[in-house]
Amino acid sequence: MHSDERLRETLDKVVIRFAGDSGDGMQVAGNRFTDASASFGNDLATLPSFPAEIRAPAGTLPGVSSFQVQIADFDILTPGDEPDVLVAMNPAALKSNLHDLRRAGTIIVNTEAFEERNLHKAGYDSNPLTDGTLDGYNVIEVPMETLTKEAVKDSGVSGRDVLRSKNFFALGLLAWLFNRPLEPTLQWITKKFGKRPEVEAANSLALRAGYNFGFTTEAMKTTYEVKPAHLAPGTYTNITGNTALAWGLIAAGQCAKLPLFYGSYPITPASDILHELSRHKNFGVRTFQAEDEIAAVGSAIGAAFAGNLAATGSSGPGIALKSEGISLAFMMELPLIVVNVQRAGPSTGMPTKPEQADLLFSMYGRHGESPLPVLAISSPSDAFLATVEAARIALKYMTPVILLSDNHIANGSEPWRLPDLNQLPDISVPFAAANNGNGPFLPYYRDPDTFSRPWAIPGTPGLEHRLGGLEKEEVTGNVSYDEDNHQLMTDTRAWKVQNIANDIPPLEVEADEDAELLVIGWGSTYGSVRAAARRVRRRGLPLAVAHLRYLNPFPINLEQVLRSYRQVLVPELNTGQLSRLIRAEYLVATTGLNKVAGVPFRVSEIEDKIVEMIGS
Amino acid sequence: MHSDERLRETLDKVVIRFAGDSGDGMQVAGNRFTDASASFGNDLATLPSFPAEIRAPAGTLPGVSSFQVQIADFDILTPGDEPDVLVAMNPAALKSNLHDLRRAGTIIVNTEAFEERNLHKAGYDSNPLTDGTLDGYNVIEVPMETLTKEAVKDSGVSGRDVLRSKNFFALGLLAWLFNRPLEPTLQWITKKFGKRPEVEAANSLALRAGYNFGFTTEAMKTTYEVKPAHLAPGTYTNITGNTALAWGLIAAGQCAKLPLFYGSYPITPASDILHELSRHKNFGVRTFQAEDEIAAVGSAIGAAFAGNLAATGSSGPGIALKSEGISLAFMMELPLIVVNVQRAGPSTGMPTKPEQADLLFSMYGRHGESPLPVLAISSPSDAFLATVEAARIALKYMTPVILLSDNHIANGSEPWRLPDLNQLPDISVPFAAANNGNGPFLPYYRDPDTFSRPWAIPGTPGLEHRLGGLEKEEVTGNVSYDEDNHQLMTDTRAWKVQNIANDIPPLEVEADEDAELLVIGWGSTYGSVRAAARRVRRRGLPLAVAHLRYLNPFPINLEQVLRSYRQVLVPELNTGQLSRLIRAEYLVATTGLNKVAGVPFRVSEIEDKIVEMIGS
Amino acid sequence: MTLEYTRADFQTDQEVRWCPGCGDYTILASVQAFMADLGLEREKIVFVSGIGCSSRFPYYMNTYGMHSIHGRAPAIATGIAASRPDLSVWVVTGDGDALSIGGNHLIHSLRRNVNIKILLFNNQIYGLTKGQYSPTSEVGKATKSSPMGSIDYPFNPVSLALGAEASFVARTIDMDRTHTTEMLRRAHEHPGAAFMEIYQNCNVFNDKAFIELTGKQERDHNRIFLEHGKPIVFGPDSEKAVILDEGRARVVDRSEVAAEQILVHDEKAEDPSVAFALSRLSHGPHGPTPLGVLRDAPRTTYDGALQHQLVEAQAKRGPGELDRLIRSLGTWEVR
Amino acid sequence: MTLEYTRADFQTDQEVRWCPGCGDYTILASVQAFMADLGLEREKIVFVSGIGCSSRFPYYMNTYGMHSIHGRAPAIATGIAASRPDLSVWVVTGDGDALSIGGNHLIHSLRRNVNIKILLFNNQIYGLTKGQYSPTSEVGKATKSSPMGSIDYPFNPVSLALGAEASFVARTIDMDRTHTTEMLRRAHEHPGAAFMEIYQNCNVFNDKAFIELTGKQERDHNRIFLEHGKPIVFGPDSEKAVILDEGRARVVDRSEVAAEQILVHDEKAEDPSVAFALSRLSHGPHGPTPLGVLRDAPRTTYDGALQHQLVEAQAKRGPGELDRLIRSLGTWEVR
Ligand SMILES: Cc1ncc(C[n+]2csc(CCOP(=O)(O)OP(=O)(O)O)c2C)c(N)n1
Ligand SMILES: Cc1ncc(C[n+]2csc(CCOP(=O)(O)OP(=O)(O)O)c2C)c(N)n1
Ligand code: SF4
Ligand code: SF4
Ligand SMILES: [Mg+2]
Ligand SMILES: [Mg+2]
Repeated sequence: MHSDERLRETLDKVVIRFAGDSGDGMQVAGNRFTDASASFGNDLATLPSFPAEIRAPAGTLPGVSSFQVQIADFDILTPGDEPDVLVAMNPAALKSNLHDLRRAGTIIVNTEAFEERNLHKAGYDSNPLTDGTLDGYNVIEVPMETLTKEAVKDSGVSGRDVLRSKNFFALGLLAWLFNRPLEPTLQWITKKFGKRPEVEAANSLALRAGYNFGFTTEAMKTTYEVKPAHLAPGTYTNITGNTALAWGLIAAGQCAKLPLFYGSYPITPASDILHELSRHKNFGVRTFQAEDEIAAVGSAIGAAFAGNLAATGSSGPGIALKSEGISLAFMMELPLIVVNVQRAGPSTGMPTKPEQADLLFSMYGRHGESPLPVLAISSPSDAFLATVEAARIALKYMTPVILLSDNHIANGSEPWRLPDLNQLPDISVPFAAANNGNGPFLPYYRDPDTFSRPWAIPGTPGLEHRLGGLEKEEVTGNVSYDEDNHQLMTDTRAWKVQNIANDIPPLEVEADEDAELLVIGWGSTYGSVRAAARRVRRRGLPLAVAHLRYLNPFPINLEQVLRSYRQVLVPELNTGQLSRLIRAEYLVATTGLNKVAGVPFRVSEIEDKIVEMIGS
Repeated sequence: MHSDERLRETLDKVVIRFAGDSGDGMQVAGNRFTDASASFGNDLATLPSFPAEIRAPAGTLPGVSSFQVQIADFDILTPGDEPDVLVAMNPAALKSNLHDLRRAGTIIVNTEAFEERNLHKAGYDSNPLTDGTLDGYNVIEVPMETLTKEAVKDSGVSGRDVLRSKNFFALGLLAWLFNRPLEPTLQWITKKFGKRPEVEAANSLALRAGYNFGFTTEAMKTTYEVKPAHLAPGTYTNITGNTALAWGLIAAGQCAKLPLFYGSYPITPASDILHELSRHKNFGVRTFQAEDEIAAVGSAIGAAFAGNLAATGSSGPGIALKSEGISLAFMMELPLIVVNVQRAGPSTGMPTKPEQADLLFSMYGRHGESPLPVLAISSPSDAFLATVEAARIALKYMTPVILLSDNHIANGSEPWRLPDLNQLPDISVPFAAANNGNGPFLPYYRDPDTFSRPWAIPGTPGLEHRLGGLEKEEVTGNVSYDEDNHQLMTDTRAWKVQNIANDIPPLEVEADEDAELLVIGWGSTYGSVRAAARRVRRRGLPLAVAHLRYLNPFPINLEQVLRSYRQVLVPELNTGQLSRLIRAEYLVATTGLNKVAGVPFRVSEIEDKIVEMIGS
Repeated sequence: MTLEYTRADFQTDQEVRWCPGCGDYTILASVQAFMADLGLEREKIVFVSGIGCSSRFPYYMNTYGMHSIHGRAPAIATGIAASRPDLSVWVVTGDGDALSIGGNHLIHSLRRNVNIKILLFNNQIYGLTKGQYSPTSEVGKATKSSPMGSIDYPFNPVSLALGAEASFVARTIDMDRTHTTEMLRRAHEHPGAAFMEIYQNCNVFNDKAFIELTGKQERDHNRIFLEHGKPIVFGPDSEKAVILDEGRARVVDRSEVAAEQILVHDEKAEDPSVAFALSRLSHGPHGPTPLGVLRDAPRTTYDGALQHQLVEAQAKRGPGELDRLIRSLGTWEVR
Repeated sequence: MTLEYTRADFQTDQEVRWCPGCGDYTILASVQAFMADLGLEREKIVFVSGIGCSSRFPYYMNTYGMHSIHGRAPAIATGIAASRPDLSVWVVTGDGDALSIGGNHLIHSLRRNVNIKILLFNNQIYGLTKGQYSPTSEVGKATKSSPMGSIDYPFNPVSLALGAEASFVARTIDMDRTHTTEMLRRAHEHPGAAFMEIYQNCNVFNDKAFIELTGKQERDHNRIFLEHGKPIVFGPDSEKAVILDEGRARVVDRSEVAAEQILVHDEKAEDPSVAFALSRLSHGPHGPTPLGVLRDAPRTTYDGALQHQLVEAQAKRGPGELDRLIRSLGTWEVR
């Protein structure tokens, strides 16, 4: 298929948002569009947005589900601030998304959903299609339901089910508008619905009908094209953060030559890690759906003691419950990966929204002096290697490690250039095999370099020993209430973690020659910070940008980096937690750009702040 | 009775430590000595030290129990660094306490316990009484068992029980040595054992026999006298921190005109608060021994919702478990007092030892942005008013408040000048009684001054409303996922707590005119810091001293105070937690004096550090 | 005081947000109607829930309420009931909320016999988190977190409650509003902790889990309605009966046994053994399943005993006086 | 492989630190001797405990061990047993540790039937924290935290375990080393979760709590030793018997009933109803109390089922290949 003689405009990037009722299949439409664009060679980034935890009644505002994707012919960093195109399947979808649309953007509406009842449910007093609300936008009205019904009438699907294909109609229309190939989607439909031929037929027919509708109607004067991006050569897949993290755990198990154990209790937005891992039992992966988060971390501690690569994952409320267990693992110096997929808090908060407000909680969320390594993932695809790195540290230093993700990373997706698996590090550590003492085995006899204690697992003759949560005597690990010993052990545990700074890469700074401002971030703000930096540079303003993977310990060059700039800007989706850490550690003044609204930064917010600061 | 013509020396202060097996009644002896000294008019401070959580076999080092008391003719601040006198009831007691004794100090030993078996259990290869170990000390050998047996032979007590009175023998001897009256102790014995006349007789006889032994033997050349102290006039009682805290809760209930509810699960060293409160049901106090700490905080949240003054208390591991519940109370903005009697951590740590390592945990031990007021108690008697103040803040600002104590405060005792109860503040807040809206009641319609929301309790007609852990819409309290609302509520909750700074006294500084060094502490280091300051001043060195009751928010003048000195010293029983808060908040450089050994500072440690810093 | 209410008086202005067709709607309607009928002052009623689809319940009840945190509702309700004997305190919870993360609080509130009414909406799935198996899901259930089938043996909530010393245990089913209402009334009337399992259909993630009890074909064959003092018979033509066979409950054809052999239901029995035996008739539920009040054997309540101690303490020692308290350890004067 | 061990091989160099006279000493001796006798390789054995006097146990067992945190031992042991089917995993816990804070993990590990052996040292008190009432303390007990007497109705641990779907439930008493040893053996032999309540005397805070079962005068009158397949009789002259009376267990004079009326103990019964009825004979314990194996009805174990799924997954899909995994969502090439 090829386009007709209407205008074909080339864009470097476009942001499209599909929005509809939770039942309208918007996530599917978005994902299909994404995959088609990916295989076409665009760079892209996605941001799904689910209705809040509970199912809302059809047609209401809380029931709206949306999926945003940015595609580009260059390497992009975020799913975009403002959609250029909004697909609105009903009034509620229009209402809750219109304010994000860029000025004069395009709106494709399913007109037939704009009837009295739906308008009322969405809280519209009058019809926005006719009352002037959409003046200034490029509105494309499509009677999607009639057209879909018509299209699928021979498919074998009947009754209300007919309308289920309307997301494919919309997708077909978008495919035409953006000159995307239909084949990948058609193949996917066959693969997915092959066992139900009537559904397969209906969806394929609707897809083609949408495409043809674009082709034949006069509604659209122009079609658009986003050329393939010049991405680094390689094999790509489109991946979400949760999946990448789960795969990272599996990879880490292989790199460590250890069976993987994952103890978890379902919680939004971490559950998908459990789901994904439970599918891969052929890797020897054991998943344990515990009765609660306390049991989840407990089981992982048991598994670590027993010689597994042990991990546990949750989100804020669940991590709070794990605190006492993590403290035990810290005291027993067992390797354990604790994944926190942050969501907006406090308390139950807004479970489906992202936030970065658990950094200080990761640092200090345990009683007593219990410093832990803390790492943060910066984008969906980054989760894979970040997880392997967390495992490396946990094993090498015999310590729990906190690995921070968030809702934005967990559910967002981006193309991931598959790594060369042969290049993955060997992170295995030998179990203790021989007695290191003259009498009983000495479980706290430390390695002189890492200060790690030996990992002796049950089944090893002669190394029988007991661990526990009471303070340990150095070397022997016996219970000790000795003053000097407690001081020594406290210092040793702190030093062991601090020393990891010598085993991680220095912070990389992307700095312009005469930069006076450093922008430093962590976690999921990576994309928006980089994108903002790009825009600022395009304005000809110099700056330096850095992103922290390691929050504890900090890279050894961090202080020097911080002191090299007149101003330090720290954008965070919290009230300034990294700022506090930096200030306390180095007495360096920072400026915070803080947002706690349950949504990522817009690139422009960061851009504006940078420009303002440089100007000042 | 009066002393003979032997030397009678007057001392300004003396530190005595009773040490023996857990079965030897050393806590009783120490407490009786303390009470006798108190009613004699000395100032004093005590430090009991229990064997670690588990009972150890008799005669072993872990089985040693001790009680230290400092008495003085001036107002003292700590139980003293180094005992002047050590009573050692057995070899283990000698061994584990000797290193603390001041050079040339006095040792009163129960010689008969120094036989082979006991020496072995204590790990002595030879007898320290004869092998020169005690050279340089003033050793008074007393065959206490024979003498006690002899003394009580007509009491009616027989068999092994006879020896149970030997702590009273030792006490009698000490009474003679320090010219303490016997009467208070005799009265106490009658009161306590009146129902078992033979025990009463045995203990009284042993006490007198000890006194007479001193009087008649040649062992001691000198007796000592510590004159009454010039304390502020008033009525005094000797009180531990846990008791004062429990009474403070009862008082707060009365000041608030609310029934008190205390939900807790036993844990060392917080259990005694539960024990004490459970004895006062006639005050309408409800104690609930929950199945775990999660239920404990849960029950207290329920009680707060229902209109009680609600409190929950625990120590580190239990506070960790309460984290999720506290976060809920924070979100629902309910008044709740959370008592954390800190002990040495992490994990189970050293449950009977003090530490101050939960400050950052108090600040940041919850997921999401959830700032809470944090107050710290500075000495046993201070617990009473500090608790009332915590309740005032919780009620006025509708917020959970963290109240920090520690093992040292909880079990230590000191004379407490009883407050004028009429001067206690009225901390009552009216429940909401009338609907504040046109439609349903508006549970998040805030007071314009405090930003508190109204407290409408079940039973009030027309104010039916629902609270919960999901983000709330401002004013209505309905569930909201709105971006701007989340930002607003996050800011409002933070601001509400920050604003308490305007409702607390500014930090008081005890400053010499040309002081360049500020020593600033918090919590149980109060006494040792003040005592050190006194010594430094006696050396003619100028300094400034301040102590923080409010750790969050900080007093409004704190920054200005900090900036007024060239150097800031922060002594803490942790690795520098207050330092970090100060540095992060004000970018003021601090020097930490940090100790994590499960024991309080010695006054000399702080003194030395101050002198070193002033000299530098 | 009994008030005149209609169901609408117990509705709130919040839009009810469950999936269309969810059993929770039916239960909500039953509870609202029951409350209107009961006529207890609205302000004296408190609904406390945890987290889960079912736990949204309080938002839709125009009473006092709290949508708390996952699993902790019984603990929170205990604080309310123990300090406010004048209130009627209800817990709404799910099979995950009550039996998974909240298992400990559930069993402890039952043994303490705190005056709270626990409504467990058992849909044998985690609804809110989109369909993982729960502690009541059957072995072999394929879900997102158990693609090869669950290997967890499920609880029988009634057995568990009886093992935890519950003084009142009942079971009903969402669709049967009349029976649900009757059970609510019985729970309300019972002094102390009442545990009520409500089979609730989650049509999205676990549809038809209770089809054997709700299906037109099956239901009459499988619903065993227990009635105090009556022989336990059931079936479309009451042709089935339950007997005790060496201490175990067994379903038989009524024609096979003598009338005296049929077990006469005794919900008041102090010894919970027979109630327990009845609970073992079905696990899941599959086949004939007892519904109704399995046990209603009042004993001292926690809040009652606590109140009693407060009164006794005051009677013995007089109301607390702070001044005496702070002097109680002995004092001395400094002048 | 069976090894030659003596009790000393299972002792550690750590001084045993319980109060003189504590029942824990006796149990420790029984367990050490049993382990030596069993001859399982020491390194294949793991003892996991929580916090409490009883929970010091692992320090004194020369095996692998963990003295973990309060109440969580069953969860930790689950992680060990589920990932290492080659190990023999034992949990030592107290009535506070297992039934108060740890109640949830206990009931879940039982229903899942994880291959762990749970030894609950029930002294009806919190020993380590110096004597507060526990979830097994009797109503009215005066302790530090209940000066006017406890108002908490206690659990019957055996009933609770049965209500939680335990596949093996036994009860013994510290003083009776022979019986304890036999029960340990039975627990060991049972595939899956074994729950064993051991009445343990805390001579410091709750002395003589079990005097009815240990006192010279009383014990023979009150110990009902259950034996599979045998009629349940007891008493100094076996003059007492247990019968089922309308589904409830009841103690009768043997002379009063016909021999066939006496209940024949069936620990293998799939239906736990009769075991439950037996557990109701005594609460506390007071009067005649069943000791021995109340239930031993094996069913699929959690770890067995998990292992099975791993093997099956590998058989069906081959061992996992990372390279295939990361390509499994579809890929495209950029050149
Ligand atoms: C501490 C914590 N852990 C996990 C969750 C996630 N979560 C919310 S509800 C739920 C289970 C809900 O199942 P159920 O109680 O059966 O209620 P239903 O939705 O089926 O009515 C889970 C796991 C949470 N909110 N908090
Ligand atoms: C989280 C936590 N809460 C409370 C405690 C204090 N604590 C330690 S052991 C114990 C109860 C012990 O009772 P039990 O389990 O019966 O053991 P016993 O000492 O009687 O053998 C308590 C409350 C703790 N260590 N950790
Ligand atoms: S997911 Fe299931 S339980 Fe939850 S609202 Fe939907 S149908 Fe009801
Ligand atoms: S307190 Fe009781 S249970 Fe603990 S060691 Fe002493 S006697 Fe044993
Ligand atoms: Mg459910
Ligand atoms: Mg106990």
